Amino acid sequence: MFYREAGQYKTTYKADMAVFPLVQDRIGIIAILAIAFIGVPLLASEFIILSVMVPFLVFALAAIGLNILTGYTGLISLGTGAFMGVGAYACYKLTTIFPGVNIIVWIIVSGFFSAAIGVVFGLPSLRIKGFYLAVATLAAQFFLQWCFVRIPWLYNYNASGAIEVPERTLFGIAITGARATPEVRYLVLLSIVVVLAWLASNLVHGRIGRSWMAVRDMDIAAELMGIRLLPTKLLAFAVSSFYCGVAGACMMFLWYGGGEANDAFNVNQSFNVLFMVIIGGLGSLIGSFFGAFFISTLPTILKFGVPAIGIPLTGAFAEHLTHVMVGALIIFFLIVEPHGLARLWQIAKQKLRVWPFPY
Amino acid sequence: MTDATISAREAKPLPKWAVVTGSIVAVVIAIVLANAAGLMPKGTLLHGALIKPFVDMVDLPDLFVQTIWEGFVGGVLYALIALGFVLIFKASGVFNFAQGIMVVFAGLTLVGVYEKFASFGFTGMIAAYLAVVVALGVMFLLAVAVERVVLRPLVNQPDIILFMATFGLTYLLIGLGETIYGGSAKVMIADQLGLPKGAIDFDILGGRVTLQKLDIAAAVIAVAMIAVLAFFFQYTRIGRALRAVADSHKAALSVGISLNQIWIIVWFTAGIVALITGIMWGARSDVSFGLQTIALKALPVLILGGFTSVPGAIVGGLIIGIGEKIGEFYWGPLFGNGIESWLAYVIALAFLMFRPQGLFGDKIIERI
Amino acid sequence: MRAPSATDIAAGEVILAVENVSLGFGGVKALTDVSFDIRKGEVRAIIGPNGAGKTSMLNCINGFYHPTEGRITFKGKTRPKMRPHEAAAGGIARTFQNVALFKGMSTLDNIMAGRTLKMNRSFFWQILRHGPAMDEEIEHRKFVEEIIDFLEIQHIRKVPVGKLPYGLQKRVELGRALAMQPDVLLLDEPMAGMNLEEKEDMCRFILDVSNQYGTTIALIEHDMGVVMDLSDRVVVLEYGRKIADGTPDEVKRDQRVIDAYLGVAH
Amino acid sequence: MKAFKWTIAAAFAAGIAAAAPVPAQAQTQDTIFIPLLSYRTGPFASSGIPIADGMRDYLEMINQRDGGINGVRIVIEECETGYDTKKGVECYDSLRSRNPVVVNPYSTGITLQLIPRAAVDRIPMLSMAYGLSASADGNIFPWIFNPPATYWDGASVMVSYMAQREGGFDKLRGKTLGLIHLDAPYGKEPIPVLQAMAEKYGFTLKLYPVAAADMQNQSAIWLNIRRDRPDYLYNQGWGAMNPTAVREAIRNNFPIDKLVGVWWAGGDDDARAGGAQAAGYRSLSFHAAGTNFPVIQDILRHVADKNLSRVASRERIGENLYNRGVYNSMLMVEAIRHAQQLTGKKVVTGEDVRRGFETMNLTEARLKEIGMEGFAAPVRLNCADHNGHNNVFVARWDGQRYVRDTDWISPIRDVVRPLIEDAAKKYAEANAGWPRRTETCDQRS
Repeated sequence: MFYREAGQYKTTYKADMAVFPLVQDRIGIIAILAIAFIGVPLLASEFIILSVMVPFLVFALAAIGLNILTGYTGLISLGTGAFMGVGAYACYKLTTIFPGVNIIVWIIVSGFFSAAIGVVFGLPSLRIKGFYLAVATLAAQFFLQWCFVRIPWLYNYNASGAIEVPERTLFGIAITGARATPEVRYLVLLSIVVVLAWLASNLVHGRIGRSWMAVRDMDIAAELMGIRLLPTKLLAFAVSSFYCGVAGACMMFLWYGGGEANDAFNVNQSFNVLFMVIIGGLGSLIGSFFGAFFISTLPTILKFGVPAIGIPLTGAFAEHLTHVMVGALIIFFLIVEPHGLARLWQIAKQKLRVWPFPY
Repeated sequence: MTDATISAREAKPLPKWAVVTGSIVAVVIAIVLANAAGLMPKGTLLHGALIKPFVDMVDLPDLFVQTIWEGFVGGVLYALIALGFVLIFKASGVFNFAQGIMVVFAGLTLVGVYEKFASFGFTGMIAAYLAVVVALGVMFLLAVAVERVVLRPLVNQPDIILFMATFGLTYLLIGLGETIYGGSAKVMIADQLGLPKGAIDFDILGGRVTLQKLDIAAAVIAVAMIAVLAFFFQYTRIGRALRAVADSHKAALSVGISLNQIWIIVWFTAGIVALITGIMWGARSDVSFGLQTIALKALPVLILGGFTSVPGAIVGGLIIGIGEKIGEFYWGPLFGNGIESWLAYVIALAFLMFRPQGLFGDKIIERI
Repeated sequence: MRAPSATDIAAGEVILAVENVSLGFGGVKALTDVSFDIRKGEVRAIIGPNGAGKTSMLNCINGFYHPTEGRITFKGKTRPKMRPHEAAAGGIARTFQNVALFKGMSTLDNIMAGRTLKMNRSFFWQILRHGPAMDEEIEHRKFVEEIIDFLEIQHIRKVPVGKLPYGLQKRVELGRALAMQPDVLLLDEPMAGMNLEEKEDMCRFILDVSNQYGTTIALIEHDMGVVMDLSDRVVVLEYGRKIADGTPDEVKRDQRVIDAYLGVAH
Repeated sequence: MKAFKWTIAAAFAAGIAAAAPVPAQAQTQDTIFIPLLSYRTGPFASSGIPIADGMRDYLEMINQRDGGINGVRIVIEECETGYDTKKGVECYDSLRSRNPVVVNPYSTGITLQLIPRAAVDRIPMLSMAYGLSASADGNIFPWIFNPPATYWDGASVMVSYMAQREGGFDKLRGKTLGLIHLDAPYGKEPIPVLQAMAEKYGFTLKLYPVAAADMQNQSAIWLNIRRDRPDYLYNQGWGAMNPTAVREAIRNNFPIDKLVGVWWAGGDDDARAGGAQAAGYRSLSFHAAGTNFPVIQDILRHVADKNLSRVASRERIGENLYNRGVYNSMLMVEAIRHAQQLTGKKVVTGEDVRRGFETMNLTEARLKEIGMEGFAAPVRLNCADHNGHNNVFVARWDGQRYVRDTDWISPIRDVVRPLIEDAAKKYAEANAGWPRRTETCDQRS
């Protein structure tokens, strides 16, 4: 009834090419941004911000990165965790070597280091495809993780071997370190994610995005279309790793606040991000957000939310049950809609358009 | 065949193996010459990388033999896990992420059931083997459940979706396994199963080579298992059906093969393989949820051997097993040891650059 | 633009020349010593029974295969190891026997993908999707809309092509090739699997392309009626060898062609 | 299709409802909240379960036997971390608003994460003989306590023990000590101390790192050990790495009595995996195993008999790691008692407990009072020293249980303490803006 495109005529190609062509969609996105920027910091508890929203945003960013590679370009990677790690370590080195430069600059710049490493490990993708490529990227995962432990220069020769996040400020307000309040960290992270998501959306809707998808759908035809495979794939690796690297830096600096980084970026993280991308919807940016919510946030909500609404479930059994429920939900959603939560979202919107009539 | 299906992109003037062998020979000669010319004094990195390992192999032949043996045993066990992957991938196109947790689940079931028997005072070998039977039954039920609940509704979906579904299965099995058996590590009932203990020592080559009886048993059982499976899939009706399914689901369906039945059989076979893996690795350390990471080691074996090749899994397993042990033992010290975690992947990656479909994998045909 | 007449073509310049091309895969010879040329503006048909090497020929022309012997000269240049994307950059576009569309993308995006080579705004503008990048996008969108109008596929503009019926997919694929504004358009069985009505539409489009844009077309087709109606000249392959070359009428009368098609025992 | 939509809608609604803020429970007058971050799931559960049981049961026993600490009931709540840093930090954040008086992260990863936050949130953190060694420096880490010994103390004790076995430090020259360790920050912790001591006493140090992914696949590493034939092996391992190391030692004919684990490599399951041949395996420890102590008897009587314990079977009470959990809880309870004494309040806060830790003085007499005579050594902390660098002994696995094998061995303080202070200083420097200690120092009452 309210979600209709009727009467909204697009008179220019520019209007037709907008990412959100419908007025209702634009209102929706503005509302979501308003809630995210104003509502959440004002209303949500510190626990919700730190344990739900911040991880959600970090993983959403990583999932966008992997989605560019896997969803848009069709290259499966299991090195995401390590690429995130490269970002975290790069950011750590940069901010300790040049403490004067604002940390947000370094968080973004560290993405470029990750991108460079990503390109190197993306080179085999010209010859290797599918699951073979996925397993080949595991070489990157394990090798880089080994480097994180074995190259003490990366963690400044700390006795603990961990990344230690120093306090850094923006306009005099601490945004990293223990004294940075959850709200501030959240807002910084949210800004980064919104900007990067917007840029990613621009990329995938333009020529570059079409080249990626062309390579994904039919690489031979793409080549005959004048799309050069290796540069296109490597660009996807670079952009993807850039996003993952920034996500990794954000994870260490805005969420964890330091710690055993080599462990945080292990192979399970790689699998998790891949699963976020798949369950969220391959080749859908909004799906990356859904996937991050499902894989990263849902277990937290189940674990702390179920006891909070009065069901006395605690300790190990709750953890087991959470595992079973998440596992069952994954299978359930795949059966309901193998194309991911993003497709469900589309279907829901489609239904809403014709509501209250069935067709 | 129409002209459209002719596949290879272009003909090669010189066979690749000749180029590879030639360059290896050239490099070896260059190294030997350089060493003779005194270009690589002891203690330098080059000496450590290019000369010392080979000197060590010759100087301490017993350790070299021992290394190869350890690599062989490890390789056979990797091959066994890889076999579980290959069977499922061949028959249903599923890259089974859950194989690792199936190993843990099968092992825990075995020990858990035996402990239950023991609490009624029923112990010994009969109880142990009865527990094996029960564990097999559980794996069979699991296979049926997977087929009914996961595979059947997801038939004809892209590979990556099925892969994702096995991740859901992993979560489920972790939760289920910990609920039923608890999170504690359990000691594998190796004695009760009659697995041998102790070692056989050979004093040869100016040193001692120790072969653990357990390892020998593991190798024998794994080889027997592989032989039985190979026979089963080569010569029985079900085996033929499986190969037909592997070639084409549609074609197999059209000649009256029941996909559902085949899937149950391969998942059950993978369950058997998982149980044996669980027993063997469990006897080497213990049965705990940490064991699932072992399954990751089967992945380089898979890409080396090819996802669809049973011989590939075996040869790949041996190459990875022996390669990583030799690499770790002789070249590990250069890097401060502990390179095993990624060496297998790098070996596999190097092979892949020459054969993108793995050593024995089906040739990737680019059609247009 | 005026359609070039048959006499024009006979005298026209050669845009693409195939000289003594052979192609082998291991022991199998797909093409043996084939020579023919394509002249600017003509519709050139390549026909032959199944397995005659027609698609292999097209694959050689646009660089997907490299001939083991012989050479292909395009616009006066001979490149022995031309890559497909180089062929595309040189102005060769094609469609495929089994539709090779980008199935996950919409009709619009598929055809827009054909414009990739013509778009050259940098990564920087692309990521902002404003200013020059947007102008470029709009400019090419206009061009693509013309093709969409031309092919009468306005209604499926935003439908993912994987969901379209076969006939429409073939049309979209033609649109994608046209979007490249090629000098030479290779069509691999553009009418395979179509019903009569769809075939008639497709014939109309091919003729219009030839007439309106003056594009040179090389065409593989099994439907003899179509071939004879559309093409200016025909080359006939059998078992990887050329057995005839000439105008449709000449070819139709050639005894070897008749034998090949009727399967006379040798 | 409609049904699907509703399912989704319902799921989201449930999600949002569940995400509603956890209501901060009203702090009733007479309780103290002690959260236990434990891990009964995940790949390290086999070590985590006995520890969690021991920690819980001691606190439960205090509640049951004494009605709490000086009459103040302890509210115990476990939060499952799965030994996963992300989950652990989540636990901390969910519990923080409920005013816990002390936090046990029970994972070095989680500890490292929480160290900077302890001072800000004003919650003292007890990382008992794990975590960051440098946090033993109370001047820099006023809120972190890691008694009774650091990994660096442990490593120095290992060297002392080696000297004891060999008949003096001078006999160490020319000997080889191997360190088999988890290839992670935790495992690498002893390396600087061992290196310093190797130089000082003239023995050779060989490193054998085991990657986390290869914890149960150590045969290549053990080939190296066979080749190098170190005289002693020190095992800084965790989880499944330990039983595998014990088995591999047996398989490779390495003398099992020369394989010594750090205290975290002292689980009963770790040694049991090796069967009868594992008898003689050694592990450092700072408390006794077994049930032969009044405190454990009290737990059996007041907790196990009333079916309040979560242990899988009664026999597991008294296992080495179970008793470690008991010891851990005892430290917390004693710190709270000290805080009560110091402030005169019954219901103390985190800030009070921090002071309680700093004035902690567990004498032999006090240990006897709480039923721990012979169970553990006295612990004395002060404002500068948050660790105590207490004595440690070597326990031997006799095939059934761990028994004490040596006298208390004191860490080599003059090697360890400067390293600690140096590391602490570096930590503060690296973390620009690290708060200077403003907390006042209490005199021991």
